[in-house]
Amino acid sequence: MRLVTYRDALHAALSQAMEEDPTVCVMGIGVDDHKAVFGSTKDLVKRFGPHRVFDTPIAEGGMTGVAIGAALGGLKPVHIHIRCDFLYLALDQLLNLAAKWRSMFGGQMSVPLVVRAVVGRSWGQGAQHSQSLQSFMMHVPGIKVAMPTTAYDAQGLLLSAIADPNPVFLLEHRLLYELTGEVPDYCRAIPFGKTVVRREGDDVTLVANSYMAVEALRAADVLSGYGIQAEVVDPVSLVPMDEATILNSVRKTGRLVVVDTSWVTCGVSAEIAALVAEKAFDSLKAPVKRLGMQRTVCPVSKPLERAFYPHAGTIVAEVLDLLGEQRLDVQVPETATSFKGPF
Amino acid sequence: MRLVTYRDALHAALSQAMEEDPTVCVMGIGVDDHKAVFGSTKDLVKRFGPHRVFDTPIAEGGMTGVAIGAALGGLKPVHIHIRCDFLYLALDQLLNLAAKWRSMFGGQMSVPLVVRAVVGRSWGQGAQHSQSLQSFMMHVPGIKVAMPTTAYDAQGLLLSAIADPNPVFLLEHRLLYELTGEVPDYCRAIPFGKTVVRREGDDVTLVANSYMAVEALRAADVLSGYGIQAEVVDPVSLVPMDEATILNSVRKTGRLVVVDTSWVTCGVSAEIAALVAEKAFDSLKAPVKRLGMQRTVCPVSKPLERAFYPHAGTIVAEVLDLLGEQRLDVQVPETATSFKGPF
Amino acid sequence: MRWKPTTGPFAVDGQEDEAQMTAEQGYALYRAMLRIRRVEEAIARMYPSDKIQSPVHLSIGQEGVSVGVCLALGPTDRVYGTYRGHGLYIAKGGDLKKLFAELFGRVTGCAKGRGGSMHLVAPEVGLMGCSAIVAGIIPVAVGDALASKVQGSQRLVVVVFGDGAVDEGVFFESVNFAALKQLPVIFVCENNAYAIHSRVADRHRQAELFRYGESLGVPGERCNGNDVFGVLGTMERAVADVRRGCGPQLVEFMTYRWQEHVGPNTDHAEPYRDPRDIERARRFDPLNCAEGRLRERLDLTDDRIAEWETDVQRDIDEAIAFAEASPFPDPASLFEDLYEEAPSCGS
Amino acid sequence: MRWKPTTGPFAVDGQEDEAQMTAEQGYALYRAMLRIRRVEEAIARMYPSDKIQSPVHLSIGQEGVSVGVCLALGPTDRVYGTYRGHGLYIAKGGDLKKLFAELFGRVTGCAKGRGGSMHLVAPEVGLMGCSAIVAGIIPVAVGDALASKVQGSQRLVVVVFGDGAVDEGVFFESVNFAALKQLPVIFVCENNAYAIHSRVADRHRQAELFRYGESLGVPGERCNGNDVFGVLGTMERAVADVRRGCGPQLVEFMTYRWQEHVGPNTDHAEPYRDPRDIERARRFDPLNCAEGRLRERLDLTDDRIAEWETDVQRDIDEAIAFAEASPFPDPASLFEDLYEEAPSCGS
Ligand SMILES: Cc1ncc(C[n+]2csc(CCOP(=O)(O)OP(=O)(O)O)c2C)c(N)n1
Ligand SMILES: Cc1ncc(C[n+]2csc(CCOP(=O)(O)OP(=O)(O)O)c2C)c(N)n1
Ligand SMILES: [Mg+2]
Ligand SMILES: [Mg+2]
Repeated sequence: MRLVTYRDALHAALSQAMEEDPTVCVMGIGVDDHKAVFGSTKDLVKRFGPHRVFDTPIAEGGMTGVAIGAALGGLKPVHIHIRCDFLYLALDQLLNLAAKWRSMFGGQMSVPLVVRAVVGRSWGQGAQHSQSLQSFMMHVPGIKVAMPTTAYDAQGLLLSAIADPNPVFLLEHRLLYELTGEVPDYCRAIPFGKTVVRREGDDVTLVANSYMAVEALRAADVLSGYGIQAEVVDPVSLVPMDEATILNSVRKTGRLVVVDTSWVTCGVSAEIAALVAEKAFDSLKAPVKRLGMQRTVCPVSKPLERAFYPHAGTIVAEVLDLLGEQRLDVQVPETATSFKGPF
Repeated sequence: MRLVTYRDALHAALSQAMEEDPTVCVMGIGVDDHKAVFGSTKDLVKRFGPHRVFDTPIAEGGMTGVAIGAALGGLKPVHIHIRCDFLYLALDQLLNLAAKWRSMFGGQMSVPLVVRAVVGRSWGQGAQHSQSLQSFMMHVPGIKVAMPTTAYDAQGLLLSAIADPNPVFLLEHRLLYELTGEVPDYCRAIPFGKTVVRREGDDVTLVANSYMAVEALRAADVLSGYGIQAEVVDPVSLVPMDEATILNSVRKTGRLVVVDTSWVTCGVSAEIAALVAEKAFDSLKAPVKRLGMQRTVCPVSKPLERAFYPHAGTIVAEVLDLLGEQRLDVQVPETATSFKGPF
Repeated sequence: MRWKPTTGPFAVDGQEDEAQMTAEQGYALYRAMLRIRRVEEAIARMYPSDKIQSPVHLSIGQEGVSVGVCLALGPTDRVYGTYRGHGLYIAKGGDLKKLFAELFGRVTGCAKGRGGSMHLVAPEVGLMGCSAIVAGIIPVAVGDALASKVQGSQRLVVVVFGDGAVDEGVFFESVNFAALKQLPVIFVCENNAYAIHSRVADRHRQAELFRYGESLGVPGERCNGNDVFGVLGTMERAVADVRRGCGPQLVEFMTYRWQEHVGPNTDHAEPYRDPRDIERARRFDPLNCAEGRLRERLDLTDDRIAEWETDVQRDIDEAIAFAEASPFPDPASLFEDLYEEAPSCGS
Repeated sequence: MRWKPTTGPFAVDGQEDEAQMTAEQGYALYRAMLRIRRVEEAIARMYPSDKIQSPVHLSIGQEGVSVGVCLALGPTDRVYGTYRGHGLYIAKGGDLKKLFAELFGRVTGCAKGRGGSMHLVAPEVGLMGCSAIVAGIIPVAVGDALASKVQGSQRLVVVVFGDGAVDEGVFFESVNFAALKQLPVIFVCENNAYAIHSRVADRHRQAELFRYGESLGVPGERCNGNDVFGVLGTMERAVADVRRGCGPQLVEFMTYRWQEHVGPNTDHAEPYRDPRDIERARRFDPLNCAEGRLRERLDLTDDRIAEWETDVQRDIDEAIAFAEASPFPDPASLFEDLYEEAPSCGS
């Protein structure tokens, strides 16, 4: 095992896939420049040439269509977007074509396409550079969806996505790029459809994905100081989803708080809350709770931005509230992060 | 009161709004042709002229932007789409601009835009002419969303939408256009944010919207034959949502089945199930249940299409299952409808 | 017999290069058009029976385009089309049995009954798919051409779309990318005068659609789409250019939609139509024009035509019988084919 | 003093029409550019202090475009822009205090601290909004122009966007609709050589962006964006044409981005830059060029410049002081301003 950053894990997976399979190509705005999508595509164009690693015009709709066609034509495109927000422009292609192609044409063809996009939380990214569209990709059947949290996930799921004959959407988080984690020396694909228990506990289940899993783990640390043992469950793979692991946890703890990177309404947190209310109802000892971005437009100004996003502090507060504990003294320090802008 | 079709109710609301307010204009593909969007814009171009009622090029993204700009410039555009599926192309404009404009710019300007779209269920509309995007509009804050079910709703909410200074999305259903209902002689706006109890009952709450409310009422009829009284609750206005009426019903019945026109995952049915599990948990006597389109691509072939959509029969089955009643003999006839294609 | 491409609307000028086309080839063009016409007529006739429970967009009057385009292509070349896809499907060589089975929603259909009329497909003959979102499939075709170029393949891609598709931004994005990468793709705009009920002039100030790629570096040409020989000639030249590596091309074929936009009927009296256009279209029916030409230049006889009619009718009858005898998909198969099974991986 | 518009890149040719511009007007152009330059420099200097906690896209080197464009407009004319909006905001007359307050995230900012650097707005002077989705705002500007035409207003709309925006399909959709309806809108493409690190030639085979409206019926023109007098002249003519009802126009101004795409620094050594371009840009710094011209033709003295510098510096200092003294928004206000209250209706 090696200790690497999330960014390097993505990079290693891409490099390895490109070495092993000459049909893999990487496309998207800036994939071949010196910034290399936060470093995740660094030097790939030097190693594999501009036919396999290329910049695109700024045309998310058209270029997604091109990626779909390239996939039908025999390539395995990995199409990268430095902000998830730009994908609204690609939804017609992704959801009317990529997601439907195989079924609509009776199962004769598949679209082996990988779309990577990055969520841009904080540093004043504001209204249009901070969104997180996993629920859209989940709502419409036909695309596999994952949000890798650790370097291990990032590497394994990117490899798995590339090997998959179906369209796959991987949603990464900017605040995870600097974090390190262990990965195997030789990158190995990890299968879709696994929910990961990040920490065990008996008192409450925190289902939290992507960067929210990091905050949930911090919250769990704080809570354990108060004698509350939170189990942190990360549905890394959202489609297909490993429901059993989530349900088993709730069956054990009887309590659920879901924390997602996006808004709550019709989001992942609604889905998981509904799932539990459907399938683990009898184990529930308390109402389910949902946390996500607040129901408004993402503001730039720091105090508003801080109030807008969920974090360890709001998770702790929610859990305490759920357990009926009145602890107004709880102080959860803000996440120490070396992260700064400008982008 | 008068008895009119849904189509005529829409038409009356549009005519009246255009007469009363010279800034109201109607735009969209085919609004001025002889088919007139299933008749709902009939003769408006003759009465109000081509400056106020105009066809557009087939460019949902750009034309939505034009509608937003026209709204900023002092008009009140009603932009119509004969199929909701085409709106994937407009989501960037609707969700990155219209929804955010007011808040992102500190509340100085509003975007008084109305978007009407139609869901195209059945008669082999297939993968790309059958979708229902309410959950997308709900997920992202900033747009009001309603799905009028009756002629009364259609007329009142369309008037209300036009009078609203904010962007409003009205999602209509093709199978409702022929249905008749009572409307006031002089059209009156009805406020957003009301959930309607369509039928009272004590045993189970069916939350069902749009055409699904019609099927839920049919299901309730059948169920009452077995001594089961279902309360049918229609969240006509999805944003803002009148949660109290839904919660009160569940507090009374203790049981919930949600039926939505779209897919279940991260959809309206997830949202309402989650809401109830959060806020009426203590009243729940049984797991919540969700029904919607099946988790696959909408097929054309009749037997598959029939299995794909929820209808009175599946609702009845779900309720019986929830109540633990084994009644394999229940036969729910298919909805008799004069509706036929080709479109 | 190979006529030069013609440019005037409905004008025909094809004295040259006759030697290059054998009688067989000339007949093949005619027979493919005849096949499309008779199939479409059969569909229109049977539609009221509700055997076809999905929208149909017929291509009567537009046969020259599909046939001229497809017969200029080789077997490994690929085509992408729209919901108005019956003509393209037949011209590219799609199986008639599978077509009717698809229309009837049977499991033996070309898309197992899942796609219906709007989503025809026949990858075995290079028809990769038809989509019902206007213009959406254009960049997909470009992507396939990108793959062809990256792979060093000879495969060429044609995407056929209507005059409405050039309204959509993705058309320009596609043309620009194809130009940038000099991809082996031909953009075929089938201008049938209307997008639903909207004329080109209702949607564009500048109605020469073939020029829409010019400023992006893609040359364009406008031709009479009702002259199948002219369509073939134009396409053969374009195909040769593209294969030589000259980069993408845009061709606009002028034709006319006879039937209503969707459905089995005509709607000639509706206000969106210009009676003169209908008159002109009648005069330049692609099937009649080709027949006249073939009678004039080759030894096309009534007997031969009658024989072909019989053949087509027999094929149609067989296809309908096949479709009717085929089972509907089992509702239990609803969830099949959403995903292809992924290779298993470690852990 | 009114020079004729120039077309050669970086060439200046402006002998004519001098009488039409007073010294005051010439000075006003220079002073507006100076103001932008000094504000941007101040922002770059203070950025490491983290007082500005949002991305900044500076317009140093591009001042000629914003200033020449905005000074050709009347007070009721409207402008829409991008995330690279500081220059446009200042040129259109936006308040400097509100600008810095916005950058510092204060409630006194032009968007109450909610928009930040990327979403400047000043409706009181006609800057309707700036958006961070490339090209997305172009059709919005067209819609505003539609409203103007429907209302019979004299209001004209200008939308300013980068060379990257013409990649997006919505640009073409917008141009087409503006042409169709002959709307009073001017499309201003500010070509600063790069979209992030991608040159125009990396994204287009045909790099004359001003021609992208041609086949849709919108005439285009390319001008030196570093000659503020030329920009003004070009815009005055375009504005006059549009007001006369000649329909929309597209103007491409050639300029150069000095700073990195986003952030306070320069990145001149990065491989995406051509050193010759930097060299050329240095020679044709819009501020220096204008200064030279004004010294040559009008009685611009060192003293006067020094006075203007002092004025600008004072305004900046005051604006920063104002911003620093202003409160942050109350977190309790998070949900404000999402919707405007609707008129109450019956039931
Ligand atoms: C994106 C999108 N918008 C609107 C529609 C509705 N629609 C279906 S066909 C059509 C007209 C297309 O006209 P054209 O491209 O000329 O093709 P034709 O039907 O004439 O063959 C429209 C607007 C659609 N299918 N897709
Ligand atoms: C739709 C969309 N895609 C991608 C981006 C990322 N992005 C931000 S700025 C930019 C380059 C735009 O270049 P240009 O239009 O030339 O403007 P400039 O920055 O040079 O002023 C890109 C691609 C975006 N903001 N929006
Ligand atoms: Mg057409
Ligand atoms: Mg640029």
